[in-house]
Amino acid sequence: MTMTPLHSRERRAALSDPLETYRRMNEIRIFEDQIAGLFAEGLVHGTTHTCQGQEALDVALATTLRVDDVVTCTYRGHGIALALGMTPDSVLGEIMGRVSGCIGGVGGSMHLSDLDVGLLPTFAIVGAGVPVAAGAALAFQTRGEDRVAVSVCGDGATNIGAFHEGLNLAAIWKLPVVFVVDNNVYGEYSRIDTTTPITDLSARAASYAMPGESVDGMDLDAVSEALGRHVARARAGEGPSLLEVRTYRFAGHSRADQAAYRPAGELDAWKSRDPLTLRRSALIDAGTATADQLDEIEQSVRDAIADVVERTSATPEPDASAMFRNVWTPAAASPPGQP
Amino acid sequence: MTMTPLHSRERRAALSDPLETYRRMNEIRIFEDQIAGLFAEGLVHGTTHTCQGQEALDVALATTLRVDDVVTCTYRGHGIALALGMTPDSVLGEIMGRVSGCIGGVGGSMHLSDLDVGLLPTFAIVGAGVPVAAGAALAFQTRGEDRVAVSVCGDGATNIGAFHEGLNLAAIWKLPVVFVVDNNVYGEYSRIDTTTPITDLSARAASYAMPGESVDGMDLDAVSEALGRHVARARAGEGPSLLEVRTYRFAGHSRADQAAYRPAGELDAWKSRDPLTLRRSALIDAGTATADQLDEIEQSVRDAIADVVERTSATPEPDASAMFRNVWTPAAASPPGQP
Amino acid sequence: MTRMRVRQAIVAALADEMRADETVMLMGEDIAAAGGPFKTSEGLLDEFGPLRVRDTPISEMGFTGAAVGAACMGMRPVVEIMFMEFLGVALDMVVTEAAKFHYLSGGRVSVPMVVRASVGSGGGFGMQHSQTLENWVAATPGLVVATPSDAQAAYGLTRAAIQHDGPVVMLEPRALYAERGDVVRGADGILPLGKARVMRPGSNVTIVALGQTVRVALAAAEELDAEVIDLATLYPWDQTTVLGSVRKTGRLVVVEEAPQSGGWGHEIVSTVTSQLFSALHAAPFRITCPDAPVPYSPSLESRHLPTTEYVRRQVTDYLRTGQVPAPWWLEEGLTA
Amino acid sequence: MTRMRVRQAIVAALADEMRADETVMLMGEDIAAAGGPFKTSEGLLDEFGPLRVRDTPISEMGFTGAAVGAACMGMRPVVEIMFMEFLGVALDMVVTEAAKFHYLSGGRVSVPMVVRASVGSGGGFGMQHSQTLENWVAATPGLVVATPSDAQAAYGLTRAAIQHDGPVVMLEPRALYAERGDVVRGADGILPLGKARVMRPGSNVTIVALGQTVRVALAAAEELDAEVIDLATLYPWDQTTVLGSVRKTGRLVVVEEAPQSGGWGHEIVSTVTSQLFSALHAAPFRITCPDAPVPYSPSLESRHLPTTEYVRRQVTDYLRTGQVPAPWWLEEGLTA
Ligand SMILES: Cc1ncc(C[n+]2csc(CCOP(=O)(O)OP(=O)(O)O)c2C)c(N)n1
Ligand SMILES: Cc1ncc(C[n+]2csc(CCOP(=O)(O)OP(=O)(O)O)c2C)c(N)n1
Ligand SMILES: [Mg+2]
Ligand SMILES: [Mg+2]
Repeated sequence: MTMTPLHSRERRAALSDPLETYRRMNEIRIFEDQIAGLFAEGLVHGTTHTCQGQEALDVALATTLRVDDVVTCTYRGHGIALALGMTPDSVLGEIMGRVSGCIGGVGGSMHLSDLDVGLLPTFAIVGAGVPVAAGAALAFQTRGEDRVAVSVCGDGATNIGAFHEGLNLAAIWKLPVVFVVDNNVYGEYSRIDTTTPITDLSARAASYAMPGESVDGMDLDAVSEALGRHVARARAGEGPSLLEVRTYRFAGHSRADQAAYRPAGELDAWKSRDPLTLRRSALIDAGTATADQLDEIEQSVRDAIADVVERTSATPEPDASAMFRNVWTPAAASPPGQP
Repeated sequence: MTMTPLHSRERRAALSDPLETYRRMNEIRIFEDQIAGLFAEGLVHGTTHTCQGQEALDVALATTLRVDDVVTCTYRGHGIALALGMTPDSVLGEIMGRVSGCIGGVGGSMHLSDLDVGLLPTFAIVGAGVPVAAGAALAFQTRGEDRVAVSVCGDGATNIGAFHEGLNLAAIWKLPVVFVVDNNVYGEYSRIDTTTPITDLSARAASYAMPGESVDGMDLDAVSEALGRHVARARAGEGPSLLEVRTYRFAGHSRADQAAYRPAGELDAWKSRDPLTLRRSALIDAGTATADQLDEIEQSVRDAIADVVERTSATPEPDASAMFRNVWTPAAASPPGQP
Repeated sequence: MTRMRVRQAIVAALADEMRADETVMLMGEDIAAAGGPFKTSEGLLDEFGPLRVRDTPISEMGFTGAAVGAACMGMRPVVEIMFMEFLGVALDMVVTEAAKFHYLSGGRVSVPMVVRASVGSGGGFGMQHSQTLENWVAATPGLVVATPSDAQAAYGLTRAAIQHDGPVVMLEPRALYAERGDVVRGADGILPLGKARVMRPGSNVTIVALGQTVRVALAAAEELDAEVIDLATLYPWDQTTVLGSVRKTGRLVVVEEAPQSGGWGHEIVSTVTSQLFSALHAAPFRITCPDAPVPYSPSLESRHLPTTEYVRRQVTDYLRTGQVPAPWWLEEGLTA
Repeated sequence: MTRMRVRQAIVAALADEMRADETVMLMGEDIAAAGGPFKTSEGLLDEFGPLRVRDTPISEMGFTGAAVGAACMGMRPVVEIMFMEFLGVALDMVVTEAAKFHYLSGGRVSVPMVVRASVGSGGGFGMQHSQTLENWVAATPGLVVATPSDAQAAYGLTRAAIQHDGPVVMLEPRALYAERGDVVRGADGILPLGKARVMRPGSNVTIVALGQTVRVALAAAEELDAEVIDLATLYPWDQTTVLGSVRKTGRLVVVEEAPQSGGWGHEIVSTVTSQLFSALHAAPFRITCPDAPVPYSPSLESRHLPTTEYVRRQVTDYLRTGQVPAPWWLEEGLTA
């Protein structure tokens, strides 16, 4: 069994090895399956949103971006967090509300972050990350840095005002930001075609005179290639662009959702293009790895995640003082008095 | 001197006579010039936004829509209010805060309305009228009525989220609403090209799979023709559309603005296509009226507006009880007590 | 009288109003085909059809605005804001448009719309999905704000809200949706807006609560001679009932799901003090959440909201000493 | 010490901070080329250039969100919301994002941004452009809310706000922009956030005011032995100073630009009562606006905000009778 490196930056750097990208995709999948199980069993309270089926985008972000670039994403962010480098311990710790969580357990599933690998706190409000990413890019541009910001939002988020305002602002200022729409076909329980009158979401780029492109989101190489071009463009000062990544949400929207509303056969059709399977075939076809090697990777990930679950379950929740930490109060203000 | 008919519906009906459309365009222009003067002299407090240069759209709305259709527009709404039929007395009364105002003087320049001629309270918040118009159309659709709603917003408003959300919602539900963008080239002191990365604002229709069209806003016939098509489409149940009407704001943004930021020559270039002049020529060319007749109309409007100003100046402000009228309070609630 | 969950009482109220008045319609994210994220509109699409029960895109500004427009044109739309926080992208439509339209149309336009929003902590939804945020809609002349505390109130206030000719915001404690209670349906079950409910008579102290804190207050009051009042409508709140009670008891405690700073209970304490100063036997005070975001970790989240144990202890101390007790975090030396 | 208008003091504060710290940048509608709709950024584009002084499209959600992102990445953005009401389309970014980021990043992310918004009545802008709306940003742990009442406060609080490591909302009374005052510039002119200002000592009654009502309270206090306190920072407000003063005077009046229902003054009255009950000689109370939107007509608008005459009468009655006087509208038999 391979030990998971301890630090997020090391875990990020490890992805330069193509086998590690396969390991990471499996790590996300297995992690998410485990999470779903823990919630289903009632071992974790609250809600969670898993991202099975969207692993290619998660890992492509990690391999394409520099570690000093910045990402805003959504509550469906475990995969991106793990891909960018956050350790399964810090992610699971947060999801389970333990002191080992990335913010000590006060946030939960929707609030992951690690500035060391460029992940801003994940956004629980649909669309909010879009202008915030533009703002990060604004900081880079104003200071003359060649860093890039990437906003990842869902298909459903393209209908909210913040999306529109964020893109327009970025376009006017030619900000170094790439707007990625992870089109996983659903927003909560609504199929995208019931809430959005166009099928090609990248077409909305035209409203802001920026390039728009849609790409197969199940194929890691395809996503990486397209994302790479858009990021390079942004880094070169050529302005923002919009990339629709076509994935599919294999699970329900959140904890309790069985996704009974899916048309018959839809899930199976998409599962036939499971990003992990496609990646596996590609690695074998290219002679990068043998089936046995990949099986072994999968097994080692499975074992490692089982360890993480065990370790985290044995980790305590924070004590009451954690509730009061990290609230800004001006120094001169009198201490909050009696009621 | 012709007397202005007393009721807004009669004033609306009068527009079936082409000469009355010319009279109305002049009425708006002269009214707005007077308003600008009253504010400049300090005779009216607060702020105001006049619409000289945009009269063709105002009157086209009135001649195209049925009186049971509905319009949402902006604080720059005096022209639309007068065109739709509101009397100069009720508009000026409101602007001057007098009891003769359409809502008795508690609203002011930004808050005109007359449900008899389909004008919902004009909107002081940029973009807010867009989803509200969609909602009016939603009521018509739900009840199976063949009425149409028209939202009129400015060029600058196309960058706010409410615009985007309103259009998307209307598209999804195929609502009987026409979204009109009065592109008068400026939003406050900002030229549209400094805030918006595209030049053809109707192109944004494509994001919502609805027809988009841009039309010369200085030519009453052109605006009427285009608007007529879009309204007919909506009325026939074929869904929403976006019409950009290209006008020019002859005055500054509001009371105090001298519009010094305009590029040299721009105003003159647009004034050479003054909608009133174009209309005048068209009527003479078509043999509908002689220059003398039109001069006489202009003079009679001038006299009438002078009378309105005199009358309104002699009209009292409301007394304190007006402040407390028309605030909803549930019947069962205890009367607001002591402080 | 039927036993039902709070969320079923809401469905029942919506259905009864929709049957009685065909201008009533519903809009919101996943409220139609899926019956609502919290199942508060289950079955309504089937009964009333897709014109009156509409799933919306994710665009709170858009559909809340559409509700304003539809209401102006004679409909009675009920919109669902899945979590109160989402009104942060659409507050304009409620406070600046809907609440003012009657006034700014000289009484010609009415906006009989209801905004239903789930609020509060207890579900492990984290700090951006667990606030009550009454303050966002406070200080808005023309806007009614109500909060049910049980199934009857959910039924009765929802119906009253729909019938009201102005805009109403219904803040629904998410943690109560699954709670069961007995519900009188029909006209007799309607609770007028602006009326508080005396949940338990008492003579020693008046405890004012709202929404989720009503059950906490009731449980805490068990061994005390406390009068527990469910405010039910927060704006405008029932001064007659509250002042009457405090006139009798001479003591006031507000139990509140809101931070110590900025919470609505200040208004109750302040109004009662200004009006009944000489009738008070002791300082009125508030039992609140601390000035910190709602934390996720279950053991912390459950302490954020005042617990029954804590309320009982605070009120007991207050009655015993006549003094305002310090909140638990100061006792434990914790501050932000 | 320089004599300048409030709006010039704001320009001076922005300029001094921008000179001292190159991460300070400005965004807003027409704040760059035009120098600001209220001339509160005049000349700054020329001095600091278009990268640091940016005109934005009309998209409050977009640019306030951009400020959050830029602040997370180490800038100190100051955004201008032309009228406070416009935050109704972007409140999410302030309350739900900016104010919580420090907490939800475990202290790793700071959001040192300032949201400046003009507020209040007096300009004839009508009911959708004349509110103060402090309640929108109240009850938000992690968010500081301050309001200047004169040129010195405008200078000093703006600088302190920019230097603060968390988000600050500055509510600037529009009616004061043209007022002149003496301003100490530089480090000595900075007013720490969270500190109230005793504007006038007195021993009979404590009058707490904020923003536009400070000058009203000062004028009204002229023939009274009243201590007038400018709260300056509303969240968190300076309990030490206010409690200290009431401990001395035994009486409290809050003069407030907010409706009777839902206004911030309830918090002052309530907190003082809970903590100083036995030190009070009379009921504390508030002098407020009525529960009605701000009307346009000049004669009405000027009565909506408490006038000097009215405040003087109310306080005088209070001191004479020891009773809370009724507000003018009840005296005149007017209610909503
Ligand atoms: C402003 C806002 N409205 C509604 C929600 C509730 N909500 C959470 S996730 C979600 C669906 C989002 O769909 P999409 O953007 O496609 O992202 P996905 O969940 O598929 O990743 C909704 C409506 C929210 N969090 N924020
Ligand atoms: C949400 C919001 N932001 C800003 C403003 C301030 N404002 C009033 S008019 C205006 C310019 C609008 O430009 P445009 O949409 O082109 O309309 P026009 O004034 O040219 O008719 C602005 C920014 C506002 N009223 N509402
Ligand atoms: Mg989706
Ligand atoms: Mg314009």
